[in-house]
Amino acid sequence: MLFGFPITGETVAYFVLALIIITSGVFLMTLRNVMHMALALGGVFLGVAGIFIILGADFVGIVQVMIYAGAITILMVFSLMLTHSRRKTDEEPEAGGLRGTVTFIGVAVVVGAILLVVRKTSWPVSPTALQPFHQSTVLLIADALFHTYTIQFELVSALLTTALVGAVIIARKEEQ
Amino acid sequence: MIGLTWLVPVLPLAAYIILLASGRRMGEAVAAGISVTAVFVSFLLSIGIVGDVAAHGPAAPTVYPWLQFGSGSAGTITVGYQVTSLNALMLLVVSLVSMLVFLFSRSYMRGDDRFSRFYQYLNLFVFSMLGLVVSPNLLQFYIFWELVGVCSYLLVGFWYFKPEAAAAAKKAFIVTRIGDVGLFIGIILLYLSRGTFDFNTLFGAASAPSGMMIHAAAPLAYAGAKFFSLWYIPFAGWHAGAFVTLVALLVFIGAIGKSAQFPLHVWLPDAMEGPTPVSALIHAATMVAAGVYLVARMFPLFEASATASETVAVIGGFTAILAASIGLTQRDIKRVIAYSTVSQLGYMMLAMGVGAYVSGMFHLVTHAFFKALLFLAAGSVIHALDTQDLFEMGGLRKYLPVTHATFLAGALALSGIPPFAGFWSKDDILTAAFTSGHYVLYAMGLIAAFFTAAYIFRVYFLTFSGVYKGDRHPHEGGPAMTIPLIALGVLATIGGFINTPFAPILGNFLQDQGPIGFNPPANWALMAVSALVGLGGIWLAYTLYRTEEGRAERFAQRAGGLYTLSFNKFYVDELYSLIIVLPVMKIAGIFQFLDRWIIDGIVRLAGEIGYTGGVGVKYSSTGQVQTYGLVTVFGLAVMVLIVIGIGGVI
Amino acid sequence: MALQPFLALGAILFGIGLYGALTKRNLIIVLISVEMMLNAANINLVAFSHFAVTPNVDGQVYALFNIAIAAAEVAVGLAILLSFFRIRNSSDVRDVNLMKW
Amino acid sequence: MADVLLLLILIPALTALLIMALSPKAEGMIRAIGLLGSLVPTAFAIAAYAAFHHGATALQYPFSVRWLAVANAFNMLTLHIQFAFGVDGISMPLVVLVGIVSTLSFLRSFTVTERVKSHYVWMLFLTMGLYGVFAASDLFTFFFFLESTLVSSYFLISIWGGERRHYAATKFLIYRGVASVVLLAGLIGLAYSFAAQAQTASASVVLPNAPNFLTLSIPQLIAEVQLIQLPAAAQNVLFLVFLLAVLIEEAFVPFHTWLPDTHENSDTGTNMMIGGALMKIGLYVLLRFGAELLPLGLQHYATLLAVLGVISILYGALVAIASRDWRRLIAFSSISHMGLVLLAIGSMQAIGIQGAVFMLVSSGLLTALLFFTVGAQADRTRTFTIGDLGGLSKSLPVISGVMLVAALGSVGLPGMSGFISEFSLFVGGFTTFPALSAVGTLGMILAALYLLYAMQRTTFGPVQTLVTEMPDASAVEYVPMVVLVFLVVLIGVYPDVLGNVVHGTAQAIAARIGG
Repeated sequence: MLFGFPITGETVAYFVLALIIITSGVFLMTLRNVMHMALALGGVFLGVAGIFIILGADFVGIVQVMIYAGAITILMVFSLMLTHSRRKTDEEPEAGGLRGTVTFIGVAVVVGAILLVVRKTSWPVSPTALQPFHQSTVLLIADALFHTYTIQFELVSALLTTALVGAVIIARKEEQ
Repeated sequence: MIGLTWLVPVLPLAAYIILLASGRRMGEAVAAGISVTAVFVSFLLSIGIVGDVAAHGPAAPTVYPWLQFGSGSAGTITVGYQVTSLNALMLLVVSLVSMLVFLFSRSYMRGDDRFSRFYQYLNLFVFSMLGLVVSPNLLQFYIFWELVGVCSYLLVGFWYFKPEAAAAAKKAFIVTRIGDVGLFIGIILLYLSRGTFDFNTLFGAASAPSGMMIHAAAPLAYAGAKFFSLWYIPFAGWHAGAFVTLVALLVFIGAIGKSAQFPLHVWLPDAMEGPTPVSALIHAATMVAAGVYLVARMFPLFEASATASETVAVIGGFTAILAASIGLTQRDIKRVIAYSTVSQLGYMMLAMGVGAYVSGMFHLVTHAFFKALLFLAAGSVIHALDTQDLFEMGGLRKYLPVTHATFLAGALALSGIPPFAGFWSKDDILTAAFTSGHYVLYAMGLIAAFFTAAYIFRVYFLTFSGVYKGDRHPHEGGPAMTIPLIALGVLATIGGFINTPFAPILGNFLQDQGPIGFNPPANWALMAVSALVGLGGIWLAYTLYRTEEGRAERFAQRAGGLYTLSFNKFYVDELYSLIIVLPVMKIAGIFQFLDRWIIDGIVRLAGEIGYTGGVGVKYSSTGQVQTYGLVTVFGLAVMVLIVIGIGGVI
Repeated sequence: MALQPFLALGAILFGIGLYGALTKRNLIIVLISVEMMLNAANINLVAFSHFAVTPNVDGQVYALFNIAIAAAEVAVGLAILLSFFRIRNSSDVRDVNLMKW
Repeated sequence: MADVLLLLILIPALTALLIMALSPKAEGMIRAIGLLGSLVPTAFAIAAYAAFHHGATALQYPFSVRWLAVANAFNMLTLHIQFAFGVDGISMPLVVLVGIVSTLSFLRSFTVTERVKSHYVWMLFLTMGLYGVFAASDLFTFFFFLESTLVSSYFLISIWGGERRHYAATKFLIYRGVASVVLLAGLIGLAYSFAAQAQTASASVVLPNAPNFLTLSIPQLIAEVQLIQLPAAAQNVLFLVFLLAVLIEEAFVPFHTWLPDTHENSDTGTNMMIGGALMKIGLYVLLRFGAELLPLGLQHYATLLAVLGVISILYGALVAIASRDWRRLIAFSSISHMGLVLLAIGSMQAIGIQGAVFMLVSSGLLTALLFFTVGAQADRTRTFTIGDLGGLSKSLPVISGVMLVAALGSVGLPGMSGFISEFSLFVGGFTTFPALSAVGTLGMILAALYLLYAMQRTTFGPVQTLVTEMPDASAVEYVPMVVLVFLVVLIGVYPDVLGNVVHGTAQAIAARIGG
C-alpha cells in the first residue's frame, strides 16, 4: 500500500508523475537561471501530459506535449532570452520576505481549503473506473467536437486567428 | 323683472370686457359713458326688481349645475341667482351708489393715463358685488366675496408707483384674507354637516322653530377611531349648540375681515391710499358692508347661537367706540371718514348682534348714502385742493358751495340729528340695544355717537369754515361731480323716512316672509337722548375749533396720554407688526436658514462624504496587478472559509 | 486509483502557479505561472471526465479548448510584453502601473 | 382615433429624429419643425379629450403591443412585457396638460440661441416621455417613459441652465434616480405580489387574466383589485415604498431641496416643462398605484399622508416668504400646493381625489404661467432677484398684469382654477382631518403673504431697475400668456369642463378606498 492506495503500475506512475510536477513547479519558483527554468517548465508540462495519459486521455496528453512542452516552452524561453539580455537588474532578489510570506499564507489557506473539500466530499464514482472509454478517445473527441461542439470549435478557430493577427499587430515595431 | 336679475351683474361685466378688449385706445368719455350706462341700466332693473319683490314676494332661486363631484344633490355644486327682499334692497343700494360714483369718477380721474383701466376695475368690482348679492348659495357668495376683495386690492393699489399704495393694497388683501379663511372653514363645516351650500336649504324649512337644524355634525363623526386621536378632533362629542357656535363664529370672522371690525380693522384706513371714488364706493358704501350683509344673510345661524350673537354685538360695539375715538384726532380727511366707516359698521354689527335685523340693514342703507356722500365731498375737496391734510384747508364754504352744502347734510346725517337719515337708523340701533337689555352696549353706542358728531364736525369746521390757508384757487369740479353729490345729499337728508318708527316701510318689505329678529318699539325718550348727544358732539367741535384759536391744542394737551393713544390709533398697527408680522418674518427666515443649511446641508454633507471617501479610496488603486491579486486571494480565502464554516459544502 | 489524488494534484499545482503569479517580478514568469494554473484546471477536467458516473469525453474536449485558448493567450500576452519591453525597456511587473489612480 | 395615444408618443419622437438629421445651422427650420412636432400631438390630445367618454370608468383609447415574453418568470408564469397605453379620467387631463405646456414651452424656447438643435431634440424627447408616463397603461411602459423624462430633463438642465447648472442637474438626477429605483422596486413588488395572490385565489375566484396571473397591465390589475385584495401587510409595505418614491419625486419636505435648485438653475422653457408637467408625476403615481391598487395601504397610512402634507404646506409657504429669487419662490410655492394635494389624497374622499386632479392641472398651468412671465421680465431686466426689481407695471404693463393674474391664481382666487382646486381639496381634507386641515388653511394666508409681497416688490412701487425703456410682450410672448390665462379662467369659471372627465374615475377610486 502506498498512502492507502494499492500498489499498481498506475499508482506508481501517478506518484512519480506527481513528484515530478510538484518538484518542477517548486524549482520553477526558486530557480534563477533561464535555462534551468525552461527545463523545470518542461518538466511540469510533461508531467501533466503523463497524468493525462494515466487518465486515459491519450489524445489530450499528446496535444499537451506538443503544444505546451513543445511550443509554449520554447516560446517562453525565447521571450526570456529576448528580454533578459538587456537588463541585468532583473535578477534582484524576488519579493522580499514579507510579501512572499503573506502570499504564501493566502495561497496555502486557499489550497488547504480546496484540499479539505476534495477530501471531505464523497465523490460519486463510476463503477468502471479503470477503463471507462470503450472506443479510442480520438474518435470520441472527434465526434464531440464536430457534432456537439461544432459552433464552439469554430469560435475557437476564429479566436485563435484573431489572437494571432492581434499579436502580430501588437508586437510589430512602430513604423518611424 | 325678477327673471332678468342675471342681467344686473352681467351688464357691468360686459362693460368690463369691452373696456378690457379695447385697452388704452378707448377715449375717456367713451369708457366712462359705457360704464355709467351699464350701471344705470342695472339700477333701473334693480328698481323693477324691488317693485316686483314688494308686489309678489321673493322668487325661488334659479340655479345651473356648475361642478359635479359626487352623487345626488350634495355632490353637485350649482350657481345661479336668487332674489329675496334682502337681495333686492342690496341690489338697489349697490347699483345706485355705483352709478353715482361712476359719474363722479368721470371728473375726478380726468387725465389719468390709466383712466380706462380704472373703469375696468370699477366695473369688475360692481359685477362682483352684484354677483355676491344675488348669490343663492354660500359657495358662490364666497367666490364673489373674494372677487370683490381682489378688486379692492387692484383699486387700492391703482397708483402702484406710490409705495404706500402698494403696501396698503397688499395689507388690505392679506388682512381680509385672514377673515376669508375663517369664512372658508365655516362654509366647509356647514356643507359637511348639512350637505348643501344653498341658503334656502341650509336653514331648513320654515317649519323649523329656530330656523336652524344643524344635526350635531353627524357626518363629521366619520370613522374617527381609526386615526390618531392627536390629529382627530371628535366633533361627534360636541353638542349641536357648540358646533353651531363654532360655525357662526367662523362665518363672523369673515365678516370681521371684510367689514373691518376690531381686531382686523387695520386695513381700512390704509386703504385710503386708493383714489377717493374707490374709497366712497368700496370702502364705505358697498364692499365693507358685505360683512354686515353676510351676517344678515346668515341671520338664522347667529340666532341659533346666543354666544355667537353676543360676540357679534360686543365686537360691533367695541369697534364703534374704538374707531370713533381714533377718528377724533386724525389729520387726514379721508382717514377720519375711514375710521368713521369702521365705527358705523360696528353699529351695524351691534344691531345684528342684539338681533335687530331690520335696524342693521336700515343703517347699512342710510350709511351707504351719507358715507358715500361724505367721501365724494371729501374727494371734491381733495380734487380742488390737492391735499388731504385738514390743517391746510379752511374757508371752503365760499369756493365750493355745493360741496359744502352736501357735506353738511352728510355730516348731520352721520351725527344723528333729526330728521336726517342717520338719525333714524342709528336711533333704531340704540333703541334695540337698550330695549334688549344690553345697557353697556347702549352706553358704548351713545358715547360713540357723541364722538361721531364731534369728529365729523371737527372735519366740517376745519374744512369749510374759517379762512382758506392755501394758495390755490379752489373751484367745483363740474356737473359730473356735483350731480352725484346733490343726489346723495338729498338721499342723506330724506333717506331715513323709509323706515321711521311710525311708518316702517323697509321693515315690512324685509319681513314680508314673517318677522326676522327683533324690531325695537319706538321710544321717545331714547330718541331725544340720541338727538341731544349728537348736538352735544357738534357743540364740542364748535367750541374747540370755532370759538378761540388754539383751544383744541390746549384741550389735546390736557388729554395728554389719551390724545397720543388716539392719534397713534392705539398702536394697534405697531402691536400687530410686533407680535405677528415680525415673528412670521423671523420664522420664515429661520426656516429658510434651516432649509439652506440644515436640510440641504445634510444633503450636501452626504455628497461631500461620498466625494471625500472616493478621493481617499482612490489612492489604494496602485496599479500593481499583483497586489490586487493578493487581496483577491485573501477575499477568496475568507469566502471559502465562511462557506465551509456555515457548512454549505461539507 | 480514485478521483481525489488527481484533484489534490491539481489543487497543489494551482497553488504553485498562483503563488508564482502573485510574487514573481518578471512578467514572463508570471505568464508561465498562469499557464501552470491553466494546466491544473485541465487536470481537474480530465480527471472528472475519467471518473464521472457516466464517463464521457466532454471534459477532455474542454481541456482541448482550454489549451487552444491558453495558446492564444500566450501569443497575445507575449506580444504585449514585447511591446511593453520595447517602450519601457523592462519586463518588471512593477513597471506596469499605467492604470493607477 | 383609437390609436391616438400612440401618435402622441410617436410624433415627438419621430420629429426629434427628423431634427437630428437637419443641419444645426438651419435654426429657423428646426424651430418650426420642433413647434409643429409638439403642436400636432397637442391637437390630438385635445381632440381625444373632447371625445372622451365621460361615464365609462374603463381605460379609453387602449393600445397595446407585445414586446418581450419572459418564460417562467415567477412560479412557472410567463411575464409579458408590452407597450400599452390607455387613459382614464385622471390621466386624460394630465395628457392634455402635457400637450399644452409643452407647446408653450417650445414657443418660449424660441429665445434659446445656444445649441438650438440639441435643445429641441431633448425637449421633444422630454415631451414624448411625459406623454408616455401619463398615457401608459402598463407598469413597464410607465417606467420606461419615466426614465426617459429623467434623462432628457437632465440634459436640458445641465446644458442650457444657469450658473450652477451642473450642480443642479446632478442633484436632480440623483434625487429622481433614487426615486426611480425605489419606484421600480415598488412596481416589481406590486406585480409579483398580485401574481402570487391571484394564483392563490384562483381556486375560488375567476380572475380576468387566468391562467397567466403575472401581469404588468394596469387595467388588469385594476380589474383584479376589485375581486381580490393583497394582504394588508403586503399593501402596507408596498404603499410605504411607493410613498417614499412619491415624496422624493414630488419634492415633499424633507426630500425637497433638489426642486428649488433645479428651478433656480434651469432656463425658462425647461422650468415650464418641469414645473408644469414633470412635477405632476409623483402625485399621479400616488393616485394610480397608491389609491387605486393599494387601498388598504392608503387607509393605513392616511394620517401619515395628511401630516406630511400639512408639513409641506406650511414649510413651503414659510420658506417662500423668505425666498429672494422668484424661481425659488415658485418652487416652494409649488411644494406648498402639492402638500395640500397630499392632505386631500389622505382624506380618501371622492371630492379630494377630484380636487387632486384639479390641483395638478391648475398648478401645472399656473406654474408654467408664473415661470413664463417671470422669465419674460428677466429677459428684459436680467434679474430674478425680487429685491432688485420694482415698478415693472410702468414699463411692462402687460407682462406685469399677467404675472399678477398668475400670482392671484396661485393664491386661490375664485374665478380661476386655483380656487376650485383648493376648495375641493379642503372639503375632502376637512371631512377626514378637520384639525389638520384647519392648520393647513394657514397656508392660504401665507400664500397671499408671499405672493403679494413679492408682487408688491416686483411690479408695484417706484421703478428700481436701471433699464427703464423695455419693450413689452412681443407677439410670440402673447400666445402662451393668453392661452394659459384663458385656460385658468375657463376652469375657474366653468369647472365642469374638467370635472366631467375626472368625475367618474374619482368616484370609482373613492368607492374602492371607502371614501
